[in-house]
Amino acid sequence: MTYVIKPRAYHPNLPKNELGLTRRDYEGAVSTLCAGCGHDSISAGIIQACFELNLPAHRIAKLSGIGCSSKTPTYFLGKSHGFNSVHGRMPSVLTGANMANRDLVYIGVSGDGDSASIGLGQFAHIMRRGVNMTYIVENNGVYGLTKGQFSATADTGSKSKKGVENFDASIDLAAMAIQLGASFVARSFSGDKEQLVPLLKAAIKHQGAAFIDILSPCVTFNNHKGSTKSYDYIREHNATVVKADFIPHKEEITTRYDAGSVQEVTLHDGSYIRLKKLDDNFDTSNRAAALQYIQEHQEKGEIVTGLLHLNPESTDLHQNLSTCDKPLNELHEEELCPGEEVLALINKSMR
Amino acid sequence: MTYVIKPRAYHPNLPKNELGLTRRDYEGAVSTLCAGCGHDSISAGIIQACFELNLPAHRIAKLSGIGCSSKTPTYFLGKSHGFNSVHGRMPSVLTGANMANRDLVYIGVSGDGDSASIGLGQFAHIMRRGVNMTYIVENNGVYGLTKGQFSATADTGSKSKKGVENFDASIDLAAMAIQLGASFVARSFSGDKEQLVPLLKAAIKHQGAAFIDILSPCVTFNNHKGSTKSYDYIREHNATVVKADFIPHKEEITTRYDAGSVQEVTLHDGSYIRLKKLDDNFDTSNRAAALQYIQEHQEKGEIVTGLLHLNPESTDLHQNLSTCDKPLNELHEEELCPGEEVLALINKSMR
Amino acid sequence: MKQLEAVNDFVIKFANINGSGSASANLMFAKSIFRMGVPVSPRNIFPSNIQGLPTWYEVRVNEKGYLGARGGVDFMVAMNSESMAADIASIEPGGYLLYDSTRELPRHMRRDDITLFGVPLTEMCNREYNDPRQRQLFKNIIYVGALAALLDIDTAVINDVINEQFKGKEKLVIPNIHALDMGRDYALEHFNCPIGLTVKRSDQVGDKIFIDGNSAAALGCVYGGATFASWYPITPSSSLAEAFGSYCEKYRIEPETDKKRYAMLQAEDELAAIGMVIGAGWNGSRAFTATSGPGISLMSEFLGLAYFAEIPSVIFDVQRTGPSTGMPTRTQQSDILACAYASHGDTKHLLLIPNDPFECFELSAQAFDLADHFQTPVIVITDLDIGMNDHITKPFEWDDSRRYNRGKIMTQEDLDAGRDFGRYLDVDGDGVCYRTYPGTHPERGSFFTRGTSRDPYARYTEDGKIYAENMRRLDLKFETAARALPAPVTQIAPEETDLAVIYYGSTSHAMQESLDQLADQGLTLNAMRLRAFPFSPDVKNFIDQHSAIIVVEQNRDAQMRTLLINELEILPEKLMPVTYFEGSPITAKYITAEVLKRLSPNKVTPLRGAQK
Amino acid sequence: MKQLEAVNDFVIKFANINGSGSASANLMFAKSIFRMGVPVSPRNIFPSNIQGLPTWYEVRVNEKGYLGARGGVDFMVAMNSESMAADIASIEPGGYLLYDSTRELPRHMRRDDITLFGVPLTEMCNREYNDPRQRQLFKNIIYVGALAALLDIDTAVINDVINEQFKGKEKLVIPNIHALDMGRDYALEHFNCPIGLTVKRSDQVGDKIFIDGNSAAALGCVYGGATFASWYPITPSSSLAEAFGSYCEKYRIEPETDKKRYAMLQAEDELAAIGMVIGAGWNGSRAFTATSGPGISLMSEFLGLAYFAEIPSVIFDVQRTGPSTGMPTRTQQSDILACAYASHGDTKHLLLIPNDPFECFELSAQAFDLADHFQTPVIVITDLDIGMNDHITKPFEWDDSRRYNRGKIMTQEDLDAGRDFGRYLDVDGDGVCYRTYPGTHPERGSFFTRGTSRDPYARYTEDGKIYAENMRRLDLKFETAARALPAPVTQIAPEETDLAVIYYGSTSHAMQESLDQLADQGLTLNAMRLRAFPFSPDVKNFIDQHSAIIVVEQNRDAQMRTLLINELEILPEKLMPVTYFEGSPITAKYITAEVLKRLSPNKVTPLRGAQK
Ligand SMILES: Cc1ncc(C[n+]2csc(CCOP(=O)(O)OP(=O)(O)O)c2C)c(N)n1
Ligand SMILES: Cc1ncc(C[n+]2csc(CCOP(=O)(O)OP(=O)(O)O)c2C)c(N)n1
Ligand code: SF4
Ligand code: SF4
Ligand SMILES: [Mg+2]
Ligand SMILES: [Mg+2]
Repeated sequence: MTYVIKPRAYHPNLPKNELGLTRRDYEGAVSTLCAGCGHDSISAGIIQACFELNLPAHRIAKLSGIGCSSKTPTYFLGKSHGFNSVHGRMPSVLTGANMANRDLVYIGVSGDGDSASIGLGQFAHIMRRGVNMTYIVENNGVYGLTKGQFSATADTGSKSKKGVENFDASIDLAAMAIQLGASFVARSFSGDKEQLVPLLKAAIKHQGAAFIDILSPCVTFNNHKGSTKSYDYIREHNATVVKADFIPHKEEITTRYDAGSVQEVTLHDGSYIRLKKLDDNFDTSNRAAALQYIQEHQEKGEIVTGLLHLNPESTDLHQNLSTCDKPLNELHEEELCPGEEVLALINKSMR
Repeated sequence: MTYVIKPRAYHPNLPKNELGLTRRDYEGAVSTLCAGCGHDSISAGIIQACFELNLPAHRIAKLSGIGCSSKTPTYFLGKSHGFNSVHGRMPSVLTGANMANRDLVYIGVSGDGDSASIGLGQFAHIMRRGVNMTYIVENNGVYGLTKGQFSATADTGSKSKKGVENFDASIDLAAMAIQLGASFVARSFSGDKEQLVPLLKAAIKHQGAAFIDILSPCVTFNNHKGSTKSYDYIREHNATVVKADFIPHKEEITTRYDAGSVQEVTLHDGSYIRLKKLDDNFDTSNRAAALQYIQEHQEKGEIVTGLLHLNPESTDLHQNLSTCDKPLNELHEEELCPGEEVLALINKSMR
Repeated sequence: MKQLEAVNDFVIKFANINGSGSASANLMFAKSIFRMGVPVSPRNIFPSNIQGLPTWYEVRVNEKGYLGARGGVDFMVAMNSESMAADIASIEPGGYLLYDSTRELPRHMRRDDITLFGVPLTEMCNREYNDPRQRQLFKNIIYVGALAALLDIDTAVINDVINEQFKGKEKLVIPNIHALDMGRDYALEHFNCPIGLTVKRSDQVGDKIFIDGNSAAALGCVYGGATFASWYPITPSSSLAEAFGSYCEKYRIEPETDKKRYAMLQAEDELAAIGMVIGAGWNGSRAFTATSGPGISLMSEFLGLAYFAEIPSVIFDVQRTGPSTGMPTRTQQSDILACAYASHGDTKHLLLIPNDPFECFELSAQAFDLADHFQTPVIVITDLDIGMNDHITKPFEWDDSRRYNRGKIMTQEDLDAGRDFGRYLDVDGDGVCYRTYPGTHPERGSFFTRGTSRDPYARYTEDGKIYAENMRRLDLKFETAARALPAPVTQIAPEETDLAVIYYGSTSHAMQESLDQLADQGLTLNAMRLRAFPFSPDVKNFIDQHSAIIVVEQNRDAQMRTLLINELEILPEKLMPVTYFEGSPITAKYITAEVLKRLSPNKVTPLRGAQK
Repeated sequence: MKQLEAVNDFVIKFANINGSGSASANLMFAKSIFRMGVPVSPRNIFPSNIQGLPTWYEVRVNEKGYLGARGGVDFMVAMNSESMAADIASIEPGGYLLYDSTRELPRHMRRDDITLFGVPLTEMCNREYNDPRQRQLFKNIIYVGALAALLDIDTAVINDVINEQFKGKEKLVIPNIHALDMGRDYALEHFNCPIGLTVKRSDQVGDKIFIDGNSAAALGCVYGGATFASWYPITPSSSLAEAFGSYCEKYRIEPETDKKRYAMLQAEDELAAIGMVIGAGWNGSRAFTATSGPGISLMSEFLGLAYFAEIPSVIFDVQRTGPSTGMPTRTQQSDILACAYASHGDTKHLLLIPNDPFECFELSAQAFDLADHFQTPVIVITDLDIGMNDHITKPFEWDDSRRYNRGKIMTQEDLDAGRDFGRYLDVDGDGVCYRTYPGTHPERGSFFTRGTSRDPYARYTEDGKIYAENMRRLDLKFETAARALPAPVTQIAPEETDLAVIYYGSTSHAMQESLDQLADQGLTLNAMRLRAFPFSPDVKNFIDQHSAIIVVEQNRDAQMRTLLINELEILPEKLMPVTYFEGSPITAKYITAEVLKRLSPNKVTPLRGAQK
């Protein structure tokens, strides 16, 4: 909104990252979401993750669809280019953007309406193509921006504010992403920064399609009895199986974490994440088992959070297509145009 | 095609069903598909199933999208109303049709391009809504009608006729349907009539969303080395787990099948199907296990066929919405229009 | 300073923050004036967000019944500190301001050409209430109370409105009335009440009702016999679908079973929504969907199918400001071309264009008859201004002897009687063919519906001559339809003139006012309000009878003018566009000024060089 | 019976079954005539299925270089028993028939006004070959051999063509030449060769090339610097995307690494295809998608976004017969309006309209410059006739000194130099603003792209005045574009006339021929071929300079005429439509007849009551 002017107070002692930037340098415009909206916590998580990863903000592209959730890219990373596209179609726009310049970091933000209803097809296809990106769904089970209708992730049996009951089967986007071949799939909760930030960091560093389904209660339309996406319900039923912490290659902070049931997974850029498994049988590399696990817990009314699946051998779309290393948008005439002589030969071959 | 005139030879001794109709009465126009196309075998299966189920053809509505597969409704059930809609959108058209008249039987025919690419969103949502129908995908891994491009069900690593390799993850529509809450999910092979016809019958009788993924090789564009949807590949890798036979309530033909590892599941109309499990641990009512089973076999390069999931407690969309028993399209003015007097009251309340 | 003075003729605007509970208090205010028999037209100006941003409620009070937006503000209730400076700046000289004086008005906002009423709302609430929710909510009621005193609104009427509003929650009545009294008492005590602007009981409302266009359209769907609705939420159309659901829950329950005589689905997107409508329409159910611009774009492919395969279907396009997501909570009339010619290939669609809730009801009900009769999509075009704002409108009418026109249906009896059935056979020469409902007859009457070409018996064909014949028949069907659609409304001026104006939809109220203003300035114009496309022959006649015509519309590209020129083969120069497209409703003032730029008041010559 | 006689001027048609391998034999035939220096224009008429249905290949041989469809058949090669009766009935009196005489010609098909050549093809093949595949395939080559003898085609030329066709599979050459000889020998032995229709070496082809429009457009994309393509298969556009892939595999490989200097994705549907193009365009890559009518409908929402958010993007619409799925393997020019005004709200798009493969190449390459310069979608409109048929066309041209116009880009240097950057700031007064590529500068130059309204600095706003200002700038940008797009091609008749014709795209060849025919009948017309929208000022001038103008197009609703009237404010009566929409390419004969119905050859008055 043109009315909101961002206060930019000066704090000389703010901590700086390797680029000499403070956390504030990763912020965006002041949010216009409802006070207390889960989405704002996720924006804070993204800011924190990018700050900690020492990413130059202008080398990040942030894309979204339409919805309260999709508005959030305005509220983080003010120095990044952003694209608030049309409802449900962020995945295709992000795919094209990624093809044009493989050197930027891509963060896609979407809502459950945006991704599980109108955008389900694009959601599925970007996962199976293995586009190198972090795809975040800020999942509140409702259409926030259009005032609280059910979305397709609303649980069967939940009741809307108006008391309408939902009979349709609920879509589990994380399970779907696993099935569709995404190579990094996690779920978290907007209020659980300790779990969220490391997952975000790991997802951003992951080379391939990384998906995080973040439960993000809508304070205005869904924090009521009967809703299974409300803060209260989630706090009660949250079955955290895996705690994840991302450790950048340069400064391994293993000491901060207990030894014991710890699993290290090396990522493509040489960095790796350490998984603390709460469930002894859980193996993030096994898609079939992960699916079963999610499904079984879901049937028990439990929401599995944590890193659900990681394919350590993932490739990304550029690798599959074997595009050149130089970003396509930087290629020049000489590299692109076959020229007069070749054209003469082509003409000849057409006679 | 206007050129094809259907030969209607007269066979006085053709067997008749309970309605006094012969199999021919369930046929449609002569097919214009390629000689040997798997889709034609599926049409034959549908004809056989409807004949055996003694269904009055004019009480069946057959709907489809666009593609070779979607053309087939012209080639079966000539006395049924048919609707060849637009590409990928049969599910919504069928949903609307079903809402308008709950008394007809709905058969939706689609292709893998139609359902797994452009139509994936509609496919998913019709499943989760539990529309009472039989949804058939004639799955050949290619776009037949547009001359052989890969579809989204083409297996990763397969090569097209032009030698292009497919890197994208393959979509397993049956697994997806299970995850999305379809209450009857099966897979079969167009060349395996013995398995197909009983599955079709069971699906048609099922009250709720029934889905059958039928592998149906495209003889023209996909029966070549490198394709994992070709006849040869499928014959080799086919791991039939469940044999299904549908037994109508009135004349149970259990004698034709061996006793032993048999599982009976009662359907909503009182009829039931008998499952012969080849895999001892397989339980069609367990979604999580079915998903894992499919996934594990897929990782072994095996295709699981048979009845994969059946929810014996399924409801259908009309039940969920609690629409009246009389089809909506038969309601009259008196039942629909609140009338003058009520309007006067409404006007009053607006003052 | 000269204070503004007027009885039943002013504009008051409430500047609030959305989500702060002001909406119902403001509505209470407007409704009370309506109840006093004074025409009132409130308009909600809200942001595309849910909570915490500026939102305005503008109420025009006008004895003469001019219900269009007027522009300007005579009295501002400034409850939002963020927008306060701009809000205060927008008050007409001599106007009034009511603000929360708990905090002093910043010096730079002060104006000495307006009258200030500081009411310490926060302070009063903090003193009176402990619950923060109550502190917030009653603030709004208190300022309504203060306004009642300032503007001389009958307290009994407000009390009645409160009583109705809390029907079923009676224990809320007393505290609300208490808050109201607090406000009124404060004002009576501290200010000179009433002020120059006052409301006086009148008889200008008569038996009119007060309702928004979306609810009216939804009710029209119920009366019109719609049994199926599918929709995808989108501002400003969502409330139409939601209202249909609410009305159906009341009026469409089978008494014996409590089951529903309708089905309603929230689709996964607009493509699915229209697909469902087409499926239901094909299967003999009256079905509709409601959407706005982006939905129309997404529905284009399906609209082409419905046109070509001839499936009855009703679509509501409650327009908002385009293109793309545009200004989703602002109004416009800019989907005219997108709707009229939606889809690739040679396509056209029937459009109905109501101008107020009364017509929303009428034309919605009629849309289903027309869709069934002409077996084609009917798009009912309204906009945010009509759809989401409450309007004073004629009471709805219905005649119980009215029968639904289900169009040309071939029944089982017809087929048994041996009638020749060709789905696309033009037996009557009007371009309209017979159809059967699926499942009609065991042997005859089934046909295959498709978006590909076929012969009159619905058999697939690639024969170009047969294809072309069918396309010509579709054209003929549209000619037939042009004569059957709701006729335009013509208004002939008492003095003779060969100048005229053409307009439609939500421009109507402003236009009526402007016609009076122009007449006052000596410019007499005949007027025609369009209500449907394709155009009735009356439209062409009307244009032919005038030497110059102004076409007023709320879009940039003069889209209706394009349709008129193209479909009626009009000399473009003859139709002079007046367009407004800032997203707020067009005003009489604007129209009058623009018309005067194009036509000189001496009624002789259109001015040349009038810019588009 | 008088047998038809002509040198280098006849139409021969091959009636085959699709999937039977006739296509390459027929192409061989056409190419041989081309190689003899005689203009030839083959057209494939195929069903919307894959195998087993009738398909035709019509070859017009014409010394004068008339390449449009002529209509009628002088020589029929009837290889399909299913369509045989109709095929034979369609031969002109005095014409010729070649058929497979293994089975006797049914009595009812015989005509005594044509000459029959029975060649026992099946019998010959069964005798010669054992493999059923060979039996099928060589039948086609044998009839080509027979035709060579009958029409006096140079056998050496055909042999050359065969040699080239089987380059890399040399062992196939000998058997093919053998089959060819078998056919020729049979004809020489049994018939009086050559017949009245013959091919004679000529110099009318010059350095022209023989290529289909889709390949040409694909090559244009390669030369134009497209680095990203996404598409969804749809007839008749698929081969454009596929050809781009093939050319890139040859010309876009990084020599050092063998990696690709392009990316191409088969999208999951058209919405995704255009979404990807917009994403890539936003990120500074030249990107395109290719589709046909249904795809355009599905892309409408995104096209509105690209218009409003100003994202360069190139879309090919290879038109087919609409509406809906229509006749998917037939041609038409019926997406003009759908493309020009795609999307809800006030939107417009730049259109480029090539008329043959040469222009497909030229305008495709140029489309990327225009899209970058005007930061908006550019839709290149062709059709099935241009796209999927081989045409004789001027050789492609390129000048190595040509630079890509990437439009107004704000670079890191510019930003460092402190240049003020507002993404939607009109610094040059031409409506075209500066953009940055994402990632340009650590501190400055980033902006937020959206489909909602914003101010010149790309900040979200709901201020109606700012919104309207931006909409007016977009209009100005289109005015600027009108002067920069490819100019129309004007053809002034040697004799003075104030009558004219306007046409575009694939109508061109038939139009040229018709102009000659009309001139022969004493009707002189000036002519203008449109190549772009918005229209150049030349178009308005041209129309103003004539008293009556015929607009010829291949759709029902005279869509281009609508655009002309609407955008240039033309008196509708002045533009008389001639429309043809049967799905086959328009012919000179049809145009000439229709023009003569509207204009009398004495060049004075347009006839009234000319029907639309
Ligand atoms: C094509 C289209 N249809 C509908 C809308 C209206 N719309 C805006 S946001 C939204 C739903 C958003 O829900 P979700 O993605 O869950 O986001 P949330 O607001 O809950 O964060 C809808 C339906 C639109 N903008 N575009
Ligand atoms: C909107 C739209 N896009 C593209 C097409 C072109 N098209 C026709 S059929 C088809 C693919 C069909 O593939 P599938 O569903 O697998 O059917 P199959 O032919 O393989 O049986 C496509 C892309 C179309 N008709 N409509
Ligand atoms: S409506 Fe819900 S999702 Fe939207 S901003 Fe408010 S709390 Fe967040
Ligand atoms: S192309 Fe393939 S799918 Fe289509 S009809 Fe032929 S064999 Fe069947
Ligand atoms: Mg949501
Ligand atoms: Mg297929």
